[in-house]
Amino acid sequence: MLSYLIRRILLVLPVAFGVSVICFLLVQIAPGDPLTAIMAIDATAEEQAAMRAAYGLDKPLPIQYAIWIGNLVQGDMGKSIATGRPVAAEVFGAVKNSLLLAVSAAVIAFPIGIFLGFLAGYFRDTWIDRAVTALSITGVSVPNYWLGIVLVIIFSVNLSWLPSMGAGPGGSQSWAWDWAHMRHLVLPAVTLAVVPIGIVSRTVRALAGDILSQDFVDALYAKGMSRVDVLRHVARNAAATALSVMGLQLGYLLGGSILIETVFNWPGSGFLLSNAIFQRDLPLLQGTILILALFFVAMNLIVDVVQAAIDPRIQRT
Amino acid sequence: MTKLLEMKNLNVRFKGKRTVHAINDVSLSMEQGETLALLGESGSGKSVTLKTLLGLLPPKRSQIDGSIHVNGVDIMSLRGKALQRYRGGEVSMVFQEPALALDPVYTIGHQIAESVMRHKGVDKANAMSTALDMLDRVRIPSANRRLHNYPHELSGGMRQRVMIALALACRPRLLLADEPTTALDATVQIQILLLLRELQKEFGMGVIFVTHDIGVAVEISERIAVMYAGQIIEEGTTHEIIRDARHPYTQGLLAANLHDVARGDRLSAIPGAPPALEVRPDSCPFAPRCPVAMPDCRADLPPMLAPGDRRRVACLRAAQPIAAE
Amino acid sequence: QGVLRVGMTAADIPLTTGQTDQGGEGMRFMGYTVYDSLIEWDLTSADKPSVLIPGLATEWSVGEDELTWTFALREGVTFHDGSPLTAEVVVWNLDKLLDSEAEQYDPRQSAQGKSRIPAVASYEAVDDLTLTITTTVPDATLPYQLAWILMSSKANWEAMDKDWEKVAMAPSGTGPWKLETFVPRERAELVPNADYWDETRIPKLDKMVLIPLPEPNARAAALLSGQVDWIEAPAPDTIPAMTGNGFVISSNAYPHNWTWHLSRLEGSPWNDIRVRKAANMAIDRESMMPLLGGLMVPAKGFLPPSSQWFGEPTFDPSYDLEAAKALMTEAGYGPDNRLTVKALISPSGSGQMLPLPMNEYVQQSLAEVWIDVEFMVVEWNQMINLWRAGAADEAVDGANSINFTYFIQDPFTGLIRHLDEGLIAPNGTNWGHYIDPEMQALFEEIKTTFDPEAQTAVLQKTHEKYVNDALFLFVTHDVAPRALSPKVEGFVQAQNWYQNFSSISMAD
Amino acid sequence: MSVTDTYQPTPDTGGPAQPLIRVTGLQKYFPIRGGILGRTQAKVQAVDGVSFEVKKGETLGIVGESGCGKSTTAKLLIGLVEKDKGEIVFDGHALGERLSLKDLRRGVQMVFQDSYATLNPRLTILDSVAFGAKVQGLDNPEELARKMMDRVGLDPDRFAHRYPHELSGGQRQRVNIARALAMSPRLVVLDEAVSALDKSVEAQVLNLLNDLRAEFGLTYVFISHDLNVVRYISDRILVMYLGEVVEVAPVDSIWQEQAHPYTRSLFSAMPSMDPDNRTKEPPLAGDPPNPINPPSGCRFHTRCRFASAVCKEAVPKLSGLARNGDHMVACHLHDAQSGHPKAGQGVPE
Amino acid sequence: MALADTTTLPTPEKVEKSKGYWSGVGHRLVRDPLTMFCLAVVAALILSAAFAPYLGLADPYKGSMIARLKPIGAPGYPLGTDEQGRDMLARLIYGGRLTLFIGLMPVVIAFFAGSILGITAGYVGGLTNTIIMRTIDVFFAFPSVLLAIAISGALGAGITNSLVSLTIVFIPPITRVAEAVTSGVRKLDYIDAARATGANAWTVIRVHVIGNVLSPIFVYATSLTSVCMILAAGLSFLGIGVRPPEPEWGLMLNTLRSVIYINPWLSALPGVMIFVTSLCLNLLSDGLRSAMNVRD
Ligand code: HEM
Ligand SMILES: Nc1ncnc2c1ncn2[C@@H]1O[C@H](COP(=O)(O)OP(=O)(O)OP(=O)(O)O)[C@@H](O)[C@H]1O
Ligand SMILES: Nc1ncnc2c1ncn2[C@@H]1O[C@H](COP(=O)(O)OP(=O)(O)OP(=O)(O)O)[C@@H](O)[C@H]1O
Ligand SMILES: [Mg+2]
Ligand SMILES: [Mg+2]
Repeated sequence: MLSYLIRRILLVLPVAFGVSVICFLLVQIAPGDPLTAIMAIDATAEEQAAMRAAYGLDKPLPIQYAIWIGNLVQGDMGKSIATGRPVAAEVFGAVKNSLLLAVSAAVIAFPIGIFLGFLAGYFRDTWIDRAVTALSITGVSVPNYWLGIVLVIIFSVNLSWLPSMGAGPGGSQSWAWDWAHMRHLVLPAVTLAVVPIGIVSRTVRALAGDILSQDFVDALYAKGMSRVDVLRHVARNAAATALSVMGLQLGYLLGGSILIETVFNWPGSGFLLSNAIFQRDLPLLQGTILILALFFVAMNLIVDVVQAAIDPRIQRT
Repeated sequence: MTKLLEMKNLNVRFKGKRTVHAINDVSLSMEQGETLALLGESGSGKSVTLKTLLGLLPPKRSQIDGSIHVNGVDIMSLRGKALQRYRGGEVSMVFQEPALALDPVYTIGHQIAESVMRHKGVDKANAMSTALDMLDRVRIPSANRRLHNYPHELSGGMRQRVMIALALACRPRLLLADEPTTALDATVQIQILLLLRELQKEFGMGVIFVTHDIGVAVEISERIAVMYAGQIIEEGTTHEIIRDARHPYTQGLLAANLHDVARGDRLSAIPGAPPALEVRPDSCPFAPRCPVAMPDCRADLPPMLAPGDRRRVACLRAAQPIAAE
Repeated sequence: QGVLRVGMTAADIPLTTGQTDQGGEGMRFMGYTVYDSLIEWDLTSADKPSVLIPGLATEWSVGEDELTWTFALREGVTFHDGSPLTAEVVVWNLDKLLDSEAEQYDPRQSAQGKSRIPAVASYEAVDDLTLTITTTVPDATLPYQLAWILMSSKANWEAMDKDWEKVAMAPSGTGPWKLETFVPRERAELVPNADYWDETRIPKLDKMVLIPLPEPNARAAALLSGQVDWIEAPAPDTIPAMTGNGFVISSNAYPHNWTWHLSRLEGSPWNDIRVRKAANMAIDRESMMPLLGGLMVPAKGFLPPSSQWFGEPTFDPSYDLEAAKALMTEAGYGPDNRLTVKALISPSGSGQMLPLPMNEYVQQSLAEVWIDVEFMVVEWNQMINLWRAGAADEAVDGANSINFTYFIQDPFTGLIRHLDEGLIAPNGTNWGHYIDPEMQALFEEIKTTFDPEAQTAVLQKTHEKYVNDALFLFVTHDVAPRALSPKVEGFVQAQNWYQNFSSISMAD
Repeated sequence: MSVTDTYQPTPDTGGPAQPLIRVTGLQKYFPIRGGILGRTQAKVQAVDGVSFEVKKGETLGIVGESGCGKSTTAKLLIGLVEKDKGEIVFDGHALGERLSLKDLRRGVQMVFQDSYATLNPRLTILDSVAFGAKVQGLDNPEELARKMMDRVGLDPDRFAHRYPHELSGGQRQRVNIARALAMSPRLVVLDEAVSALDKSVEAQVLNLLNDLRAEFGLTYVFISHDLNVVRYISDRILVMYLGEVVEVAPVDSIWQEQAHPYTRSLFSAMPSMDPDNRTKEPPLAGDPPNPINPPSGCRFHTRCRFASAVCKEAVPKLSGLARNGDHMVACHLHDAQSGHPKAGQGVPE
Repeated sequence: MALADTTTLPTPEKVEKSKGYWSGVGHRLVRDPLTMFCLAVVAALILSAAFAPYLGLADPYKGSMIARLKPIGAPGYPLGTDEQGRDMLARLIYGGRLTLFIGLMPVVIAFFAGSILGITAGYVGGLTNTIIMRTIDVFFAFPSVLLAIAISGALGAGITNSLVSLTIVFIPPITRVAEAVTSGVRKLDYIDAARATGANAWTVIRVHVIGNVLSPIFVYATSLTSVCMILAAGLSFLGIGVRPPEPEWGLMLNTLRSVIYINPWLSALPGVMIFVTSLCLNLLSDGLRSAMNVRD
């Protein structure tokens, strides 16, 4: 298991390198001048040149990459052009908030998805199956950013039950696990949960259906096991795959919450990213994407390792 | 003494996109401690017969008629807990592909123990020691270590032994074995056959052994029932079938075994293929392939002749022995 | 008393160290709240255009040479950290912006402040409370320039290890508000400075919370669901929902305009004054009102009609289709000989109001007088680049006009920078390459007229020329709408980019 | 024009005395990749030093336990698996020298075990059968294919445009045979070609194979685990164990006497077909060892009742029996000089 | 018995003209009412978008301040007007053009590009496979939405940029599926049988691989269309997709957001269009998947 772990971790390195190259290139393909946003609106040419030099944007590309990666290794992701704050601090703060949202959405979505999927898989080709399938297809078809707006109108504006934006009455830094804060989480988390509910329930349905059609299920009944026992076996068989799907979904939730975070003004990485895009704050854009991608890579790694740990069929050497 | 198995006029039909008349009027009876080989080509309904015995057919898509009594108990009426006690306790089954019939994510020890716990009501530790004992009995080397292996860590022969250990762990009265050696090498197959034979003696149970290989049937069974197109077309002791097959199909099978056929001789093959069972056969289903068919064969179902005690043949020609070609 | 929660349009809390970013909104909420400048705008009245008043300087005058200005600083002013305001601190602050060698030089603040005071050549602390500033050339607009420059505490900077990043988290100014807490991109909390030198401007509120809410609908939802008490720039279409729920829309004229800046390069159709006038007269500005929920002032010139520098132009750009057509005919155009112009517009942008529908309206209006408009839509940031690049730049791709919204609060930003021949790209923002000796002379006169009243007269004359020559396509002025909860009391909306929040209190 | 006329085999070059195919020292180790950089961690010694020859018109049967390298040998013969070592000489021409892979495949064709998996589900039967002929540029491939289908007992009018899933197992296997023959090969390698068929159908196919052999003068390499079938169809039998040849002999000779202990076990594992005389004792215990790390010396020594010290150390050579030179075996018991306590005495009863 | 058994065999099935795979698929599709309905909806959307100029619709770009925000059903405006007084019906139909274009085109391009890459990697194997698949892995390190937004965000708004970024996003998953399917097919005996004829790699790929891998790849690709459409609309919604004043559903959703307080139904229309279309695409893909599944 240890050697598997080490091998898996080493395999991540080239991917991480590739990720860094893509993130670096991302800034290079961007047209326009990244400094526009912060330059005084009528700054002179010299002022602009000075500014460019100050941000190191006047050096040749490979050198910029070398400098960038060198700093990166030391945990320095540069400074935000728009705010001048270190990108690393900004991104980590935001990722923390996104994680809070993503995990909350997962906590809503996964149990529901698993339950519905199991139900549909077990009662294959019955009305229950069809109902669940309809629900999950709806889940993956609905543009969730639009759903978010609708929910805000209903629950915040019209009913005044839940807040429409922000991460708590005092902002994200004073986050606490009380209702005053968690109220803020409800709408975005529910909105974000809709797609993974659909995906997880579809996956689990397919998995459960697959497993139930395997021979060993017959064999289990043949040795006198009850339905409950059989379901236990099915669950255990589905666990590894289901977990990996959910792990990936968590990654997608984290990386894909940008639209939802924008709708709900949730101070997460997606929100940061959209700010970075509109302010053309390229170091910040780069840093956010890099961290999210690396996080996703790490997530995949964890998923793989966990999967290997719980699924005896996977070779662990 | 009650019969171990008394199956009367069993009919199984599958509904769905295609209707399949898988079993047509099958009657079968077995005494305690007997070994019966169910011989037949692919699709002749062997597996379906076994599954019916355990109530494993999908209830929605299958329609079952007839009666089955095991030790005098009407098993068609079993439900819930009683059915669970019956399955694995009274009757258990060895599947063709042990790789598929074992749950890949549980250790084999666990899978055997699970069954023991359910039927014997013992705790896990006891069940595990029973499992260990069973693995020993099926001659698995260093059983102690193997107990904690997962199915994929074992070879095919080993897995089939595990399957057998699992099936026998609760001392069933009747063991159903569905082509348990087809997927195995000849050398391993013979090991398993001998093992089964031994265990059968030791446990004194009845065995229904499904196979399409006459040689295997001869090795294992006292009696043989030959199936064709969902019907039993001939039944008798192994002797009778080998030495005095009456049905042209059985004779064809024997010839096709190539035992003692000289090289280069033209084989007397049975031409054609078995019928698709979309409609219930209303004449002899073998008639289209039968080298000695008569017009009557195509008119009606052949009568079941009983040339001897517990010997039967479903063939018009069986009354008069046909000279082999 | 009470807490006022404000939904800003900015995406981030403006720079807190002194010289703010995020444009007018930055100055409004993080500039004149936490800081003061030597000379400030009078924000107490809603009825008349704001004028300059003493801030940290009580008096100022220019010497015989018309270059050296002397400022007397206000006595007894202390920063929030307790350190006193002295001439030396002011010099330190100017160095922070202008002297890249200085220890306290902050490129971020400099980027925001340096270009605001182009006239300043040197400065000197004469004594604790006296300061001189020398200009490169005589420039009577220096007071307006200095109104941009905010004073941060040197002592605080030193206490923060001379690190502006640390200062940003705990800044110190002399203003009526103190920054209490600050979460980047999320919120800033301001509390009253009880020791503020101007007792009338000591805030009544317990706290003012600033929340960046760049998305107009998120802002509307936040207000309607009671998460904020005040939002800047409500989207026009959300206003009925707000007023319907008892919210108050506050607005007032202020120095902001929405125009098409015209190219005057050779070959530009806009070089013909008849075309310019006709275009101006082709737009029915009143009918645009519903689009903006009534929140606009139809333009009659470059400056808002209420401006003290509006003057009395002879040309009235009001809607008169017949006259416009006549002018076009005279210029040689007609239904069969239409004029095609190319216009740069952006889909959105701060202060751009509703650029797309408004531009389309303009397009339709001009079509009536046989001017076909072809749009070139670019991102707001790109548009800023093209604006700096000037009409002759390749990237502009031959566009004959650029739709821009201007901050026009002082003589330089309001008039000079748009048409000064010395400010053609790359030196400045005379986008259209406009050159006119007469206009140039007027600009010169503004800079050399040190008597405020006389200067006002020159400014009026200048604006009259703007209008009479129809130098821009004048369309509308924004009215800085903001939606307020009915609980907000005591707010007086000045005719200015900046506002006074000290008078506000929250009803229970 | 008859079918035989459309058969366009490559001309015979070496005359009847020259073996149609001869392989020497054939070796294939499959690398198992793994580890951090996906480097080869171990090798499956699937085929190790196999040599044999097949005479023109002869049928060589190959038997052995599962995993002993039968299929790999077959694929090596037709170049589907690239050999590590060894030489393949087809009618006097060595592969890679005067014989290109494409030419080899013209002369050698193969029929696989799984009749379904070997047919492209998206191609009609006719297209499948005609494909090879088209590739090899034979004249009129479709016509040829139709004739060949007809020859194997599939009415081209009825089957030409069907898809594989619409056929029964026996029919599909006929298609596979037709496809192989459509290339007019001289050697056909049949890898478990009848194993998946029902007994009754198996006999039909075996008859067909016999007929075709006679008609087209074919040479077969016939792989099967069913000794009865191998005996029926082969002239000589080759027994493999763990990638090596342990015995090669004419069919009658080996039926009489199994010279290698492994061959003997294999033969005694056959069901007896006699209810009065059923097998009493398993001829061989346990499973074959792992081919990744095969036993030293004689690979069978771990399961051999007669193994002695020398079997562990020395690799026995394949050589003819004293009384019958055609009957070759690789066992120390038969080698008088081997140093085995019972060397030269043959396998005891 | 002579040769009786080796000549023509009686066939159990009735002798009927055998149908090709695709006609079988078509047959199953036609008998699936839900899928046919979805197909009809999608076809109607595509056709109306394609032939929008001939439908006698109002000019989707021409607005009128007086006629802005007319409710649904207002005389002359069956679906009302938008915030600039443009006819909603016309804009929704014309909007289908762009939305479907940038929603489907990337998948189409990615289908070809990904299939080529994946089939090459899967068939050739070895180093080629390693190079292609490891590169693809790097792209997989980015959650799809993130990657699309990152590239679009960096490139800036615009139709071409959206197309580019979405295509880049969808090439990796299609490549991966294509590779997996191809290397699965590569191991099958019929490929060996084909190689054994002496055919070269290209012939084998053309005749035996493509036909068998394309339909699973195609089915997979169709399952991505709805994702792509939602994502494309999402980009426009964020403001980094299509630029105004082009009619595009995501963008319309965005610009009509503030209207939700005045005329909620109107502002919901583009969202409904996106939802219905993506629902139909999803159901269509599901239907196609089960119709292509020969096993049933
Ligand atoms: C709502 C959106 C999505 C749904 C409902 C969905 C659903 C699924 C399902 C059901 C499968 C299993 C496919 C099968 O039946 O074989 C699958 C596989 C896959 N999906 Fe998605 N998917 C979605 C979005 C995406 C996106 C956006 C990507 C890539 C950017 C992606 C990449 C993949 C890949 C690579 C596989 C194959 C996994 C493997 O080879 O094991 N999916 N998806
Ligand atoms: N669940 C099912 N649904 C529909 N048809 C079925 C089902 N199970 C079996 N059949 C059909 O019933 C017939 C008998 O099948 P069965 O599995 O009993 O054959 P078998 O004799 O066991 O063959 P084999 O030797 O191939 O295992 C076949 O035609 C088969 O297709
Ligand atoms: N492509 C491959 N990669 C790795 N190992 C392989 C490969 N092909 C075969 N092997 C291994 O080589 C050995 C010989 O395999 P081969 O298929 O030749 O055996 P066989 O005698 O045909 O067995 P069977 O009777 O089961 O068909 C086995 O251990 C097998 O696992
Ligand atoms: Mg069966
Ligand atoms: Mg093989």
